[in-house]
Amino acid sequence: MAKVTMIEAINRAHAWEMRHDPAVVVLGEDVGVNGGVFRATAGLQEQFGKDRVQDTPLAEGMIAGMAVGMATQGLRPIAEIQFMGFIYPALDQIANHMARMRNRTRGRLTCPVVMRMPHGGGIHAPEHHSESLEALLAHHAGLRVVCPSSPARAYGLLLAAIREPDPVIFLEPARLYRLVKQEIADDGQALPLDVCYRLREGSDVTLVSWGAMVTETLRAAENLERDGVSCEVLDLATLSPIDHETILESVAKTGRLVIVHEAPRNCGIGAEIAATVAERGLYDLHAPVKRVTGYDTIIPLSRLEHDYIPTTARIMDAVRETLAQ
Amino acid sequence: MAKVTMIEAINRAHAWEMRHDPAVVVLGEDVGVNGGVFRATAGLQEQFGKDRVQDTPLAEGMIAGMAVGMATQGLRPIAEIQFMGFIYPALDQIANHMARMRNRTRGRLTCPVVMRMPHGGGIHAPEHHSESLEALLAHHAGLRVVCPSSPARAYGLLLAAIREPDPVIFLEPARLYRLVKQEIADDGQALPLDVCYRLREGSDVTLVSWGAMVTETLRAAENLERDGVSCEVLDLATLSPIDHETILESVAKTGRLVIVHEAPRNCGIGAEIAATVAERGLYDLHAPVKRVTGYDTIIPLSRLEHDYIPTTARIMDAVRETLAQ
Amino acid sequence: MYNPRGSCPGATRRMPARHELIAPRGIELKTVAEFAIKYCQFLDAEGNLAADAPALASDTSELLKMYRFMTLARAFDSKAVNLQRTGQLGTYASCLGHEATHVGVAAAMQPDDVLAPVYREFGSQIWRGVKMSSILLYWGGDERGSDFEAREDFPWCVPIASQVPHGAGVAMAMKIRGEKRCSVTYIGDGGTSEGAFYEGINLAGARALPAVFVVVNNGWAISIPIGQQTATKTLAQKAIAAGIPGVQVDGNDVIAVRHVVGEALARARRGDGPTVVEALTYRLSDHTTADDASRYRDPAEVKEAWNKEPLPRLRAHLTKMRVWDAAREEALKNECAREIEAAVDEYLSTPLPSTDAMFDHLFANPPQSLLEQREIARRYKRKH
Amino acid sequence: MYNPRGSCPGATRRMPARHELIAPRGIELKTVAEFAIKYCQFLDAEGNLAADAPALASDTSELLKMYRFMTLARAFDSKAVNLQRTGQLGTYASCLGHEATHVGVAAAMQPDDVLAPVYREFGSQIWRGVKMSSILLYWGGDERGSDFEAREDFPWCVPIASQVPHGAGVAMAMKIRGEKRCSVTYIGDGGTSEGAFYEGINLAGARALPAVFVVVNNGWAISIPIGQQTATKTLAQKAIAAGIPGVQVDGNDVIAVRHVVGEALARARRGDGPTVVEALTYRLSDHTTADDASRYRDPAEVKEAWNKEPLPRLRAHLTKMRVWDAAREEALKNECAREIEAAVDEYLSTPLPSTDAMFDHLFANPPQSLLEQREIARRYKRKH
Ligand SMILES: Cc1ncc(C[n+]2csc(CCOP(=O)(O)OP(=O)(O)O)c2C)c(N)n1
Ligand SMILES: Cc1ncc(C[n+]2csc(CCOP(=O)(O)OP(=O)(O)O)c2C)c(N)n1
Ligand SMILES: [Mg+2]
Ligand SMILES: [Mg+2]
Repeated sequence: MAKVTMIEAINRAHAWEMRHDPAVVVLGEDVGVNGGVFRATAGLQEQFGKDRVQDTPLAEGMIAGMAVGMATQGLRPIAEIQFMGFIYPALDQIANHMARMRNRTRGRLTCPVVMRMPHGGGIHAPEHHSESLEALLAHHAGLRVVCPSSPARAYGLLLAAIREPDPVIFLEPARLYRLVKQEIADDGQALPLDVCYRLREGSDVTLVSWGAMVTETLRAAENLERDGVSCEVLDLATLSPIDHETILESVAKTGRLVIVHEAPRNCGIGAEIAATVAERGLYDLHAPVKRVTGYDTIIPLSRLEHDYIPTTARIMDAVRETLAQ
Repeated sequence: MAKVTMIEAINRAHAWEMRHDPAVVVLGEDVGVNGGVFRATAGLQEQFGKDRVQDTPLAEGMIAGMAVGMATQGLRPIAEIQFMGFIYPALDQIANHMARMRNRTRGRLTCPVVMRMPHGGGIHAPEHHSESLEALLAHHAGLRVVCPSSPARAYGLLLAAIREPDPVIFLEPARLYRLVKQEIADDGQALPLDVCYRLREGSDVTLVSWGAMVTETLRAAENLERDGVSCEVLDLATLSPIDHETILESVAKTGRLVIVHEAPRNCGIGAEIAATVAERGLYDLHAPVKRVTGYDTIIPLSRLEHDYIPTTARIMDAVRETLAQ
Repeated sequence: MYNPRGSCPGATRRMPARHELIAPRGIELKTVAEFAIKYCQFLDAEGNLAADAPALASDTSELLKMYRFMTLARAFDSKAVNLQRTGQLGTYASCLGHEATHVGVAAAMQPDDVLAPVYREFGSQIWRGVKMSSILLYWGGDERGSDFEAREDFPWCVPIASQVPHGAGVAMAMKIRGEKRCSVTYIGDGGTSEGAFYEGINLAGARALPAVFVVVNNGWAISIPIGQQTATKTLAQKAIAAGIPGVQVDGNDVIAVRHVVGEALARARRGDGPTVVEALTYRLSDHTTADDASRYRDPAEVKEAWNKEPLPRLRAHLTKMRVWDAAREEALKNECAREIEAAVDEYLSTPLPSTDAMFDHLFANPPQSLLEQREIARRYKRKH
Repeated sequence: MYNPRGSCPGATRRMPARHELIAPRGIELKTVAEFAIKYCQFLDAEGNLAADAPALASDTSELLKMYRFMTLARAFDSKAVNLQRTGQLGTYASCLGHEATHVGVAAAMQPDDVLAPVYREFGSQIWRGVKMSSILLYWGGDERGSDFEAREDFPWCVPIASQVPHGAGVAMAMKIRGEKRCSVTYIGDGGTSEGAFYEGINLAGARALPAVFVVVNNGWAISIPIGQQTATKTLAQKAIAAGIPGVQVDGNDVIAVRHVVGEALARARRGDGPTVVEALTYRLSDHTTADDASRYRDPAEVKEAWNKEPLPRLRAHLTKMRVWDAAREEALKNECAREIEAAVDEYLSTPLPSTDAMFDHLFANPPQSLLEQREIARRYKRKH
């Protein structure tokens, strides 16, 4: 047992699986000698060689397309996109091939690929280094979208993602990479995909969040507890397909729902959660659903980015408003 | 006054604006000599010359990026993507530049570009020719997404889109291109963006739809009227930003909401509409919201595509279910 | 040499005179790299064989096999167009005129190589074991057509150029495993304008992958003639941007195609890296059955192209070699017709897929919500 | 000739020997196209001037101006890195070592040409009137920095290679309007692997656009040496895939850069189309202040590169021409320091933008919902 940061947990999940499954290969820009710009793949090239840990030329579409080609040949590529804002050139390959190859060929060719990338802002990075684009991927049938919020979940969910026979987009909240340390056993134990994780039980209101925003959401829940408000906190974890059942169950209990995400509000994943509750849990609701999200504008450069990302105060106010109804 | 199909209306809107604004230029694959694979730009190159109506090399990313370059120089490019399924290579330019240039430069450089493309299925076309990807674009701040459902709205909304000082994604429902004819004056009169169009007044339930699905939605409303059900039908028209006010007003009146779209359900634009009602119109709802949408899978090739696209019967059942609550 | 660019004045007008530096007056610049693009043809349009043709040119059994598949592809194509015209097939992309390229490429490959086609390389696919009924099923709008017999080959690829990184990725897998296999990837002349083409060949070059990229230059990308697609004199020279060899071949000469692709494959198998082969041919048909090329293409150009089409020249050569005559031609035609008839029967008698089919192949582990949607789809299934 | 690839064994190992056809044994193939890449250098690393150097080499007033901007860029860069290290600037991409390329390119341009930079071409931007305080503002995390003084130039472009189609589009607008202006677009060696680069130069070639593309080959794309990026011997030869001229220039020789880019611009202005210029230089710094190049780069290579850096050779030349000496150097350094100090003051005293700023520039006609969100943002504004 060792206490590790999320970035170390990710690194160990890679190493564990590469030791046990020779089909796993790692590709991306600067993932080899440099070990990734965040050091997620540090040391892997030394351990597993240049064939299995490959620096690629600078072209995300090519990286994703190459991963498709390799996967159809039975390999299990883990491809890194350096920052989520640079996923756009890869979307054609992800949406039109990775997500579709099994369906297109009726199962003849498949794409067990993991596309990993840092997600979200708050790290004072330059433009295009702070994007939260999960909704774009979630809208595509044939993909799973996963986003851990702790080192242990990063470890367990990444292992599950690598072992999944279909493509998984694995979003790593950049501002959590080194925020906290947590014990992980590094025993190759995967965590289940397609389910929410209940981080806190509560009875007054359900808070659903994922990725880095789980930190602020939990903090809001703790603060509110002091005021006598009991919050149930769910980490969505798999952003697509969504585990609506757990959310609906929780809302049936609490009667109130606040969704927290960093991505822009319009057509974000929060909309899908709220819509499903409006369809299937309407009679359980004691108050209107609330979304606390990034604004429908471009996430600003560092001087203003903290005014963009939802704060604990905004979350707490939303909870109070929903309780006041 | 002439009766024209939607494709002719689109053609005339181009021609009218090109006659009156020398800054308007048309680009795309096969838009010149061939006049577009659906004939949307037929005759324009003859009228306006090869500089203003340009066939481009085959590269959507380049087309969008070139449009950005031209727009920053004061031109008003209208760029065609041959089918919406081929927009992926252009998303980097659309999301990272077109949608952002004004904001990035604090208004110094702007992108008054229209990206036109056929949208949706039902025309027995090959793979990737039937996509409904509006939600991907709607999620991007800085873009408008517009989708007409009749020749007259195609004419008026396209003119508005061309005149808008910011980028507009203009989605043309391919199966409506030649479905009906309608009188248009061809007088250069634009229709307002950012508002819903009420196609039918009603009191029992609000139906919101857009594009080709408006046909089935209206048909459902007509059929239901015979059963004594009064449906209000809203054509969303501008898919982003959404005119939530009109929808909320209508729901306040009817107490019931059914959203109909062809795109997959998960994280579709229907989710945003339902979510907003769950936030701001919850107390008006007499019954759960319903979404009648494409399924969360790949739209099938032609032998099954009609089992994918929502039918009038599915819409009618959804309305009846919502009324039964 | 047949140059489809001939008819397109734009091309020559726009090509910079000598691809050389804007020479600084009176200054001698050092040359740091030089390149040449070569052209290969053995069998000219009239069926005359070049004196230095390779042994293959007299391997009659192989030539007869290739002629057989070219004839079959031609007949299949004509039948498919017919099925479309009579409402029994969806939009279809004809391979008319491409038979030598398609068959020559496939004949040069090993069965366990992997082919990544575009959408009209039926001659290659039939050679490699794809049933004609599978091809019809796909173009008839049924995904089961892509669950075809060449198990590791890629399905048809509609998003132009996106198959190129696949070919590179497949070759990377082969290289990592130390196999002696290769990937062969097709792309059209229009497709060479997409960045994915270039990204894929650049990767292949940078990692010396066992891959061959066949650019089928048929002169047109729907309505865009090659001269408007690019200012290059050849498409083979695109290889220079990837640091790999590029060579032009007469795509209507099956001997040349097979020879050049064979050499490229041998080179790849030796570990010497990828090659771009540009096959010069002509799209004798409309782009697809949904297209009307008369809107944008000079009929004189098409007529001229018919004079150079691939079948007669090979027939002439075989006749000269005394292994072909009218009777054998007649017999082959009948044999092809029978095979095609059987394939069409199989296609037309394939029952519609169930609505479940659109849900059952999306995931190995489908989420519950998808199974629920499958139920809804069953309920609303249209009557056919 | 300085070749950053020298230190990268991968490059040579992987390059196919002669870029020629997998020669069919005993067969002579016709050559259909030939290309050569030339290299230009006038001022070598020791400051020796080539005998055939252009007139510019003795235009001391122009040389002094260029030297001044190169010195200013160098001093500005060092100050910016310092500001970052002391927490007063965000992540910053140093231009150390690129001064001759950046200044030479800008000096060759007309003021009303349009520049599309990547992110580290500060020497070009300062020459073209962008205030150093604007540059600092941007790298300090404030969008107002991109509302800079060169009104039609593009802002910094972070998504690699996506600026290349912009450069082509700008040139297309100029061409349509019959103007005598040109666009100049930068791209890095790593950037040449992205499809957008190739798509942009291919368009420019196909339409003979008045555009120049400057590939700054500084040997590295973060940790990836050029020899792993591509198998090509030069990056200039990527132009051959677009059918346009490509030329290599010593990017540390400002006379050569200015001359070659000047010739390319003259060619473009004459209507003869675009050019790719590869400038060979070296990234003497880390990739950005967030990077640690010692993890992946041999210090010996960096040391070697310092021997070829751009400033001393021009200083040596100016000294030989008797227009430069230690006193003038001292005076220039002081002058630069004062200018930079003023810029830093202006930057540091720029008040934070209001939260409204993130809403007020998104649309000319903002929707109501956005204005509502602006209200929320005002309410939750953090205290700074
Ligand atoms: C990314 C993409 N853009 C546009 C299209 C529409 N389209 C289909 S075929 C075609 C032309 C292809 O020309 P070429 O590559 O020369 O192949 P050919 O049809 O001549 O075999 C176009 C533009 C597409 N399928 N994919
Ligand atoms: C599309 C995209 N992918 C990845 C990145 C991350 N990234 C930033 S700079 C860089 C390397 C660029 O190298 P090069 O083009 O040689 O330019 P240089 O930094 O050497 O000037 C990378 C990979 C990016 N900015 N954009
Ligand atoms: Mg073609
Ligand atoms: Mg570089």
